[in-house]
Amino acid sequence: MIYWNSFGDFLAMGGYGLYVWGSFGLTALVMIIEPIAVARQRKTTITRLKRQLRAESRSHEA
Amino acid sequence: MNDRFNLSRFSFYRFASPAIFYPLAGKMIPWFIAAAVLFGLAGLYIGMLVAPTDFQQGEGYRIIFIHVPTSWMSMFIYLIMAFWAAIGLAFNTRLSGMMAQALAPTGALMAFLSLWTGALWGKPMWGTWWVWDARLTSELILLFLYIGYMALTAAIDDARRADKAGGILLLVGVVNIPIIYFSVKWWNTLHQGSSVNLTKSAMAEVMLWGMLLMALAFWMYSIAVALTRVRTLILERERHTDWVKAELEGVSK
Amino acid sequence: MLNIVFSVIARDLKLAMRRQADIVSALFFFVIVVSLFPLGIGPEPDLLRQLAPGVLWVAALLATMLSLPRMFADDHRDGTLEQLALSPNPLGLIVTGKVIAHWLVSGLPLALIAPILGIQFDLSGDALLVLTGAILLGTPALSGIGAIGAALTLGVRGGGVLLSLLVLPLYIPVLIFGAGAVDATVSGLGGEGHLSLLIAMTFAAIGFAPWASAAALKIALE
Amino acid sequence: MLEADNLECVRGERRLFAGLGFRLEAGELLYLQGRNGAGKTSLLRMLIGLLPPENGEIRWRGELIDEAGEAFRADLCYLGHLNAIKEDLTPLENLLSAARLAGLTLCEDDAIDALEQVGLAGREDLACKYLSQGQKRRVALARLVVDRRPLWILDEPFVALDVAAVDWLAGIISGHLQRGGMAVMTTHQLVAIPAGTVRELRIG
Repeated sequence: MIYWNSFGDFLAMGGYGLYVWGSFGLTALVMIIEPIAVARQRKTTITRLKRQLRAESRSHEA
Repeated sequence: MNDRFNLSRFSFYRFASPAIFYPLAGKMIPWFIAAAVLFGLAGLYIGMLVAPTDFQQGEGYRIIFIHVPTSWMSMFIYLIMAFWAAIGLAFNTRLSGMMAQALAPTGALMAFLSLWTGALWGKPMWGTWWVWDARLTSELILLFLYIGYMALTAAIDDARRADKAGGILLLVGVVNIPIIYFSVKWWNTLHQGSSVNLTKSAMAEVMLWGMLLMALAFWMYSIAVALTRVRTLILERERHTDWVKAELEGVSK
Repeated sequence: MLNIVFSVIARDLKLAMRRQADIVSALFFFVIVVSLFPLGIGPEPDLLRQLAPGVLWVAALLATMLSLPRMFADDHRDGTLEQLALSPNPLGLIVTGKVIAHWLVSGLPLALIAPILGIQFDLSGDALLVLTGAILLGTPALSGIGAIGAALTLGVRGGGVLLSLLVLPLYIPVLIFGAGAVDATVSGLGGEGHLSLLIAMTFAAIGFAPWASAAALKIALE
Repeated sequence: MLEADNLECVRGERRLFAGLGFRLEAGELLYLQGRNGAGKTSLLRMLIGLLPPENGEIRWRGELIDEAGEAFRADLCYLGHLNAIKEDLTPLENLLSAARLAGLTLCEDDAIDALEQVGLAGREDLACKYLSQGQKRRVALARLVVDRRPLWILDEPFVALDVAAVDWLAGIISGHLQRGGMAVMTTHQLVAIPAGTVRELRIG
């Protein structure tokens, strides 16, 4: 079922290792970084909005 | 302040209302992530481990398992953004502009990945990182269009004006993409014989499956990321509504 | 209906004539950029002949870009744009007039001076003729597409740079067919096909762009 | 004839006003009052159709102004706080080209008359960049002298005018009202308009 004979063959990609893994590696990197960035942005936005909300309600009470 | 939501009784507007969409999107995101991982693993398994080598291109062809899905996504996402732009300009729904803005960075990344993988594929196949091939050139211009859209919406402070201006730009871009594609293609065939065609070799069924699964994985990934982004945008823009205030207090617990 | 187009053209031309320095400096920019290329590339006539169409066209794009930011900005600043938007005539027609006026003071002079610059690049008589024709037929599309960009970036910070970012990718088809027409003539293939495509694009741009620009202007006026 | 109903205005973060409405008949003048930033100019921009209201509707002769479109704009004369004159053109050229773009017929003699009325006699052929602020404002106001459209919307028309000019402008406006025109305007100084029904609306 599996096409490759050994792990070394798999890594070498028939001599195209640099190109194949360069493509997959960068794509994987992007697909890790982008979700992290999006999640972090969400978190910072929520904290900022909460702080604003608290400041607003305090100024209303005052 | 949120009495304007109650005005909309039609289901389309109801769906387009941020207050209803926000929790719905929140519930859907985990499923899209799971689907993306599942399809991705299956696609990688088939594409990287099971699929045989291509007799013309050797193992280097395996780049298409990323290159083709990212190219598709970069174009699809632009079309979807243009669709939301048209909806937003026609019906003045607030959610559509946010949708377009949430999709743009992912679309730009897809265009970038498509170019990157195209270059890495072209080097061993054509012996050069870059050729002024019609597809690569149009993809580059598509990346410029994405960057232009993001720069324009970022430069306009008022969110609603940014949505509308961005929407017009998207529609103008969508009209132009086919023109650009065909002009580049024509120019290219006049300058040099069209180079290697990616899909020339009849693709083995197993390769096709690998590619389709990968494309599905990229779809699900893009949806999940864009939905997360749109949820953040909704909170930001609707921060004065009561439901967002309640939502924020709920998060703090 | 056409009256309003002519009135706008007349007004913009009159204004441009009071500020001839702007027209002249854009033209001069075109001349200088084109003249710099042989200095950078070297004087071989064969090479220059090959590069001429592309160089002249890219310089024409950049020279057109120079005057774009001011297309609506002046009217916006002094409040005239509001009055234009409140005119009982469709804003799209008014913008059509402004686009035509913009072409008359930016594209037309470029086309008139291009053959002289073509001689610097050792172009043949035929090629010079096609070059002039191509710039004449293609630059209206540049003014039209540029109007969309100018309207979208109106009143936006960093508008000038943003404008080039938005507009230059959309200029690519015009560049390809404009330079292609001259290229084809130089290599003896005949540029008629390119020229007719340029005409088609110009008509499409003049027909479509003013309405997109009008929509963008209304957003800027909100 | 001009009706506004339940208007709401949101600018950026803030809601400037809501539930605002009025009705204006022929020969009536509406004074908009309110502190700075209350949304007077925003309301005017809504009335001329440049700023879509967050909520509510505006009707002209019973028709929504968006739908009336060109018919509404043909009845409308707007004078903003910007003069809308071209510095490079002379007062006469400015007046004539403004009229032409607004779709009005104005002959040169009438235009010269109007400029004379606003006290710019002898300066018809001097580029506007050489005029003082007050004189530039007068060039803009000269449009009102020849304007016969029924709805005038004026943003701070009395600013930068001397006492004599204020009286003169008040006369022009009352003439407009007497002819059955309508006017909506914002102002900081309350100027008595001799004719017509004057109503006031306070915002914010």
